[in-house]
Amino acid sequence: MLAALGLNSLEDLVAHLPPEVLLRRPLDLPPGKSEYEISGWFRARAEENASAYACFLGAGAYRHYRPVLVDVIASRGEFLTSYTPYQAEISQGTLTAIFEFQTMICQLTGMEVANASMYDGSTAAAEAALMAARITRRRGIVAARTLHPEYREVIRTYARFAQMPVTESAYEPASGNLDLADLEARVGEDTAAVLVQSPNFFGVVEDVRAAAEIAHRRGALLVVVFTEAVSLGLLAPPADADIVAGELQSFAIPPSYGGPYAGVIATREQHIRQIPGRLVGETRDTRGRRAYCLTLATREQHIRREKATSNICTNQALVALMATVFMTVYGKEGLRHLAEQNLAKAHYLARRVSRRFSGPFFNEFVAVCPRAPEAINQTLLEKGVIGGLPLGRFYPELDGCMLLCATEMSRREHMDLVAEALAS
Amino acid sequence: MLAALGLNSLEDLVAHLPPEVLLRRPLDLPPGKSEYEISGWFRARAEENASAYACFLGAGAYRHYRPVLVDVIASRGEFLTSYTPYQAEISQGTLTAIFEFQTMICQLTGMEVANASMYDGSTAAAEAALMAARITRRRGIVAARTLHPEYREVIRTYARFAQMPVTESAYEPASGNLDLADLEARVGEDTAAVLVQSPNFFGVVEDVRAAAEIAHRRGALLVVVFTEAVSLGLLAPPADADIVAGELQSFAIPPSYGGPYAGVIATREQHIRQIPGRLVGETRDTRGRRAYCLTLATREQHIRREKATSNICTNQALVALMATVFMTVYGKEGLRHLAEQNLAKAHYLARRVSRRFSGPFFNEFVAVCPRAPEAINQTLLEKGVIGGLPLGRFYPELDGCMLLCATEMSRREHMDLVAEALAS
Amino acid sequence: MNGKARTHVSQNEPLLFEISSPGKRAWQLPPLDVPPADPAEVLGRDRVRAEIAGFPEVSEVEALRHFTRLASWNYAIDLGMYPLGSCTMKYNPRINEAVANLEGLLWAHPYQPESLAQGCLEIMAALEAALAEITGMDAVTLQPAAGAHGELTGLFLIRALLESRGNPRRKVLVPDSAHGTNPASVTMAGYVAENVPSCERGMMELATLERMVTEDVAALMVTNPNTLGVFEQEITRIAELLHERGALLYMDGANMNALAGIARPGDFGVDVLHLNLHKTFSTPHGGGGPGSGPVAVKRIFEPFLPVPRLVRRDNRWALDYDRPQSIGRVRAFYGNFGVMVRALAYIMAHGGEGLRKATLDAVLNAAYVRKRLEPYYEPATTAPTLHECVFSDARQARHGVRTGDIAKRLIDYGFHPYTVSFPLIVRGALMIEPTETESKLELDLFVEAMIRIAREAEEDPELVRTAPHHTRTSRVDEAAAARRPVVRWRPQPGCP
Amino acid sequence: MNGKARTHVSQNEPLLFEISSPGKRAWQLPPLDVPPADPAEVLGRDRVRAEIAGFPEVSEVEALRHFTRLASWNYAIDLGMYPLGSCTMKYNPRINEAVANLEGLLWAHPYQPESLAQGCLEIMAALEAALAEITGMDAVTLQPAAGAHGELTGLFLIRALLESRGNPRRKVLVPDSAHGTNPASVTMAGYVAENVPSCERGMMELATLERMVTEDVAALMVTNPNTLGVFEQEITRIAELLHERGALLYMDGANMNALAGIARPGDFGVDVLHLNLHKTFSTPHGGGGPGSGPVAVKRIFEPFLPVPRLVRRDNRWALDYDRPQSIGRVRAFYGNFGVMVRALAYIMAHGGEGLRKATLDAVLNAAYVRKRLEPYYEPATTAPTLHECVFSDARQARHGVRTGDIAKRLIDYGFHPYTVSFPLIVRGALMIEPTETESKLELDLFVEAMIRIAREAEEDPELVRTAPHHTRTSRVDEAAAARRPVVRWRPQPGCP
Ligand SMILES: Cc1ncc(COP(=O)(O)O)c(C=O)c1O
Ligand SMILES: Cc1ncc(COP(=O)(O)O)c(C=O)c1O
Repeated sequence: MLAALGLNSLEDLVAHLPPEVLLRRPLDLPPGKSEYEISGWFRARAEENASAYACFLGAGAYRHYRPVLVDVIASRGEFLTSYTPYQAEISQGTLTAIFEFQTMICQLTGMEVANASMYDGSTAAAEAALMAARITRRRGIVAARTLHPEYREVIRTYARFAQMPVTESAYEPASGNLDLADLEARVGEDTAAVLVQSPNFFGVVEDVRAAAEIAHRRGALLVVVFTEAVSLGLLAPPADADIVAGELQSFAIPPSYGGPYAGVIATREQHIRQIPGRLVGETRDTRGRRAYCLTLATREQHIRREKATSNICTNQALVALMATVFMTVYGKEGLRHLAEQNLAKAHYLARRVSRRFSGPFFNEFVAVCPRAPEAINQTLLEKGVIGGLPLGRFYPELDGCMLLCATEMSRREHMDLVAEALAS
Repeated sequence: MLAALGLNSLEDLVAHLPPEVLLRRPLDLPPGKSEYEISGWFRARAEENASAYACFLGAGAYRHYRPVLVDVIASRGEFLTSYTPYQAEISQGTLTAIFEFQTMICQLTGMEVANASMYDGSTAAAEAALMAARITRRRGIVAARTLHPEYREVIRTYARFAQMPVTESAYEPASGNLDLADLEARVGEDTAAVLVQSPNFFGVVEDVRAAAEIAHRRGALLVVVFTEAVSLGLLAPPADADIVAGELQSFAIPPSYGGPYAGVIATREQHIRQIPGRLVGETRDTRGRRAYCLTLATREQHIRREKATSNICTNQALVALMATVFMTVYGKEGLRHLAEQNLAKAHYLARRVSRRFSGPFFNEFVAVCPRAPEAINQTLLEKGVIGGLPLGRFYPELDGCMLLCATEMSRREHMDLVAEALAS
Repeated sequence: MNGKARTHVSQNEPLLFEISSPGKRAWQLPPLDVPPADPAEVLGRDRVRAEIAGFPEVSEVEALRHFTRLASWNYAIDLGMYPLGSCTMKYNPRINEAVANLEGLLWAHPYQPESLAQGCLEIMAALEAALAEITGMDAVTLQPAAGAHGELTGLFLIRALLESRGNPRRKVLVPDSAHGTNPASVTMAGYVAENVPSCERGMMELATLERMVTEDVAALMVTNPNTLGVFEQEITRIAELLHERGALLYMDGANMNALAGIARPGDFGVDVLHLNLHKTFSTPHGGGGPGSGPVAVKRIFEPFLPVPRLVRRDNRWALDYDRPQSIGRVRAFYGNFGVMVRALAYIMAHGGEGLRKATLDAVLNAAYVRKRLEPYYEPATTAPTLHECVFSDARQARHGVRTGDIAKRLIDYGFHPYTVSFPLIVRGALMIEPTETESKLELDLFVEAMIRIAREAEEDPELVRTAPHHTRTSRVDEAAAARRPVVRWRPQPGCP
Repeated sequence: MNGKARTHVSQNEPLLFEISSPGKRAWQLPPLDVPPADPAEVLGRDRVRAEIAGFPEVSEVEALRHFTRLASWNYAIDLGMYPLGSCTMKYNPRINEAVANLEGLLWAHPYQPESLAQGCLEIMAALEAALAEITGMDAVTLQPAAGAHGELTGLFLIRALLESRGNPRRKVLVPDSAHGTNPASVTMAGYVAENVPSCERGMMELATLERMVTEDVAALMVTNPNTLGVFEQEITRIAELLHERGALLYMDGANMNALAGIARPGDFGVDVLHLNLHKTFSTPHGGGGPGSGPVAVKRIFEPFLPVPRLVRRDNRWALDYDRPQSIGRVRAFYGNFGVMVRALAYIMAHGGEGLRKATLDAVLNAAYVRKRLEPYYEPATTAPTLHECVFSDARQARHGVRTGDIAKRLIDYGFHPYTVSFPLIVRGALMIEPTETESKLELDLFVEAMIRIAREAEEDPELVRTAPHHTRTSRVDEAAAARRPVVRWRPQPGCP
């Protein structure tokens, strides 16, 4: 090939670069390694991590059983190694799966349209706030303090640069629910969005309707956030929301030290042109057969550039596919049974410990610790159990508390160990 | 569907069976389990096995690195979940891969035709002996004592029922090679086949040409058996053999507690109609395009029934595909380098211990133990190393010896541990 | 075309050898941590080979693409119904693959100490027990690698038992409807196969056997339900007859998918039977294997079973090699362990109830297909059938369309064909086994395709005779392949 | 047709909702080992939902087949060349997948104790270090989830730094050839995007910038090599100019595949850049993601990087949240960890030498394609290009054939199209990026297909305008989709 180009060496190909930019030494990296060595190195790293521990951490990343079909399908080269489905005629597989994903998200959330995915729940929440601002042409954001603390941090970052003021509304100290009176007081004429999470960070199920009424009374939109998607199998959908922004990690997406996950934004039909991210729509081919394609691209950066609804381009397609397969495997009945098992496990554990909040909860709750949460966790670690998340870091007022999560994977004997550690 | 059949219940479907054959109770098996439970149960079993041990066992099952492409390809549903490629028009994938397999086996062994696979090396060896009997119209089998002891047992079983007498020829006590004089003495006018393994069970490379001369002088065929396919990357191919029967486990087929592996039989063109098992051949489709199909079916049981060359039907296609991918990944250069690494590792280890035999060896050799081999292995186990195979079980005269194998996966520090244990 | 399939662009791909070129590579090796050994020096120059002429050299992406493209030319259970009669092409659950690929199982060496192989042995023990319960037999060997290998092992056992009684006898009776492996195995076991004719409805008749079971007869090899899908109604009396005359009843268990949970061969007089884990127990066929063909026997055969036997000693599993009457080994090591893992996972997923339900669903699906196709195709029997249904091409043959043509045309309709021309007792047989894992939706598409083809056979027989029309490879010339067999690639003169 | 592709039978498949029927199931759950909780009781009746109307109910085999059939409708890198310009569709090594799926990594919870997450942290640290070395920058954050997210983070950092200096300024300059995410990110970061025109050969000119870089300008966002594949020859002087005037140089590193091992942005004056691990570092695109968009910066930006920062304390890795000047988080947790694992595996496999070689091969492949296609297609620039080559459809447009038509026709020839109509500065752009992992064989097939299409455009333009002809779905009506958007399935009136 060099010959065909009339060149003598590969170096000639970059000879036209300004001499001062050329790197005159080899990169300072270890020499290339074989598969065997690479696999050995990563195995060693994997072994440095916790493994074979029972784990009661939730807080935005949940341990649910991953049906084997998920990886069987998501590892197929045709899904794994294809690009964004710009060329519909050879991407109908991906497009059809996304269309099904969008539909199932609507069915689950009670919304009318859902996009093809966002980076994760936190950025979905932040983009939902920006979207609300575009729709309402207002700037204020009121975020519940019971919204995941890291989500609130992301919202704050996005809002700071978008010059949107953020306030946080309090929770009822007894129930762990949103303090509706406080919320009411914070929503004003410039409030674009009220962001509420349900089940909230404490696991407590919120009164979405009441929050919606408060928001709507002042012309603001209600954004309902979820981090534990399995709860949608059992809980009434947030149908009173204007926008739903969620994290689908619970749907067979591995915890993977925090990512890749898949966020999603769903909303009402009327807001479709303000939704960020990709959308797949139904259409026909030239022979009149049903087909799918990316649609409403005029919202997006590659057409609208600086006026786009968002800068998002690459999203989390393959991870959303995992969620799609998960929803397919569990289906209507299975998802409910799964949610009920989560409910049962968490309530079994909760009955054995001292709960901090009285509000109804799904599979997470806050426990009051008789000793420092860190000390309790240390005791548990020695028994092969990773305990709950000490809350002092995020809520100074909950310094002696931990957030515990039980899922269908939590075994009774481990829950009994946790209960024991929390009793002493 | 029951309605369409005019039935009331599923039971009606079997109501015509003689009443005395019907099982009137549920099967006494544990109730059906979920994926999660099944995976838990097998994980527990897997953990009861050795894991994370270094291992110096060979003896017909070798630990070689398995390139990741092997499972990526062999787990594709189109290969995994298809049947024998009877219907060529929708099986060209499998057929083409088998054609390539047959070709590569020929290239490796120096033979002219190879079949699509046998159950394993041991049954390939036994069937090769039967094949030789058909070709020569003789009955006697002479098997080298240095042929894998379990292979010899299989040959004995097959031969017993085929009424074929088996004798075993000795090895030279010093070199571990075939005792050619003894072989010469055993080959007679009714000898159909001489079976020799190279590298033999002691790891020693045999003089195939000399064995061939002895066999041929009396009108018998020479069957060369191999258990360590990686040796073919470096050793002169057994081109003087009439039939080569081998085990391909070394080619990225997991040890998997003894199976599934893949045997193969290769031979000269002239014997093609006596070869057992499936063969893929090249042909054309009606539009003149190259295509592949199963061929020479008239050798096989489904056409020839009691007169078939063998009863084999299902073979080891998917496992042979793994070997095909392995051969593709390593290719001409890689297989040689791999074999050279095996050679280097085994010779490194051998130089540090007392070898029982002086013959040239590839990646296995017999070590003389200063203490009982079992005791040495116990010491090694405590250091996380599975030592060699004590040979007393198969060769009483080698009671104080063990068979050690080193491959590219053997690490120097573990070999040093073995050397140390064998020194004390 | 139709509702089940369309055509789509499909990648071509030359043979590996044709895309090969020197220096391309898909491999890497770690650096040696020991000094290299000079092959010529340590082995002797003449023991070292020259380069492997013609062996491929491709890059990693080329290797992956090569096989991915090849894969896309295949049909598979994962793509749709695969109604090959006698093959029980059911869905292969992926949990089976997942557990079979656990490292502790995958990397277990057959000679690792028993104390460090208890997990493997426990799996084998659990499977032996489950198969004994399902079949109603007393003992099971897992060593045979496939169905035919099981047959051979079973016949070895029969011969060994009879030899121990003083006379191995000479013949084994095999019904004319039997699978080709049966007579072939008979020969390999040193017996002479004798054909038992079936009655018109496809069953064996006691009267015939009364005549045929002489002192020379070692055993009858029956497939039950037989290859027409018909349960041998006289099976218990046949077993009695054999036993009275000192002969044994061997059952080819390939069709256990019609019986599991419903009837147990051990209960109706069978002495020895083999199972196909790759049929009844859902392990994948892999384009032709691996399988596993366990043999289940009555107690009298136990001493003869292949070594080693799995035994419980001191509260753990051990392998017993000390079995003086054993027929010896039929295979190195312990059988296709990885396949056993999958089969056990399948049994665990189903439990007793689930197995029975699967059997009934398999029978239901076959009955439904039979019922819907009877108006269009000639049924091979009037007897009730179980897990499969067989037709003949008699009606279509009138238009010059044979079973093989109908099969090829099914491909255009997006299906894998049924089994063609088997069993031999049916002229132009179409042998259809849907299995329990097909949905009514898929069955209906299949039935509709079959009906349309029946119509095409009348209206446009040439269309059917020249099928398939929608595949990347049109009808393949099998006769030409056999005439001048080319079974390996060779460089073309003038090409690299 | 031609050498690269034929047509083959391809399974149809309805939507999940259309094959759904009550009672079918692909799920199982273990029995509860605790008492059940009554939802209505513990949650309150009105917090419990009714059934999820329309949600699918299918069997396990239906689920698997559904997605397997769908998969077979896709093109992918695993099937062939995917020359999407700007997307760097290179081979995705499978060792990366294997290590990313190790259980100890896959199941690591983001909040598990740091002492039990040292493996994850070590991986992140190793990747940060490698990326800093490759880019010549001082510090790296791995938090951004994709390229555009990286841009946003980078612009946040610039704004935070400038704010800390007292004036965030107002504008960010963006060349007219830039990717759409650049101006979109500028807006989201609270800046105004201003267009920088390219010169005729596709580069930025110092003179233009001299004029445009005012006191209002916070930064210039450059893509280098730019989207024409051309290296910005004046980049060091541009950087100096910006720095002199108190502005910063942001580089979109999407095209690092042209530079890795050859030139380092940090060495030619870049202050902030993002990388796309899913381009340069071979992590799979997955049909649109996940990606990972690390941001590498010069030392002055370190205090502003997102929290947490990875730090070494007491000889182990820890996460530092105490960074008062930090812009805060741009994402929950630490980023797309699984993607990082893959990218690090890629870097380890290549080493420094290997990365440089890959870059040169990528440039070679693009140069080869450019050279061979120049006689048939109008090159977009006379300047030398690096890892991609851009043409315009000017010659074909004369026959009424546009870049989008040529793209569709490529599908018939067995290829994925190039990037269509980008960059915007080229009318009717064909943007081709072969990457280093394509073999000459595949490149030649591509070139030949392009040449044949050029001929077809002259001789039979209608053929090209109505392509593709060999796909299961013919040309799709995108306008209709946008006109009346149907973005979810709904039950058809009268259907189940
Ligand atoms: C009835 C019957 N018997 C025996 C066999 C042989 O089994 P295998 O192919 O596993 O050797 C088959 C397989 O096709 C069969 O259908
Ligand atoms: C030049 C350029 N910049 C930015 C991006 C955006 O990257 P991502 O899709 O990862 O957000 C792309 C991706 O297509 C690109 O090509």
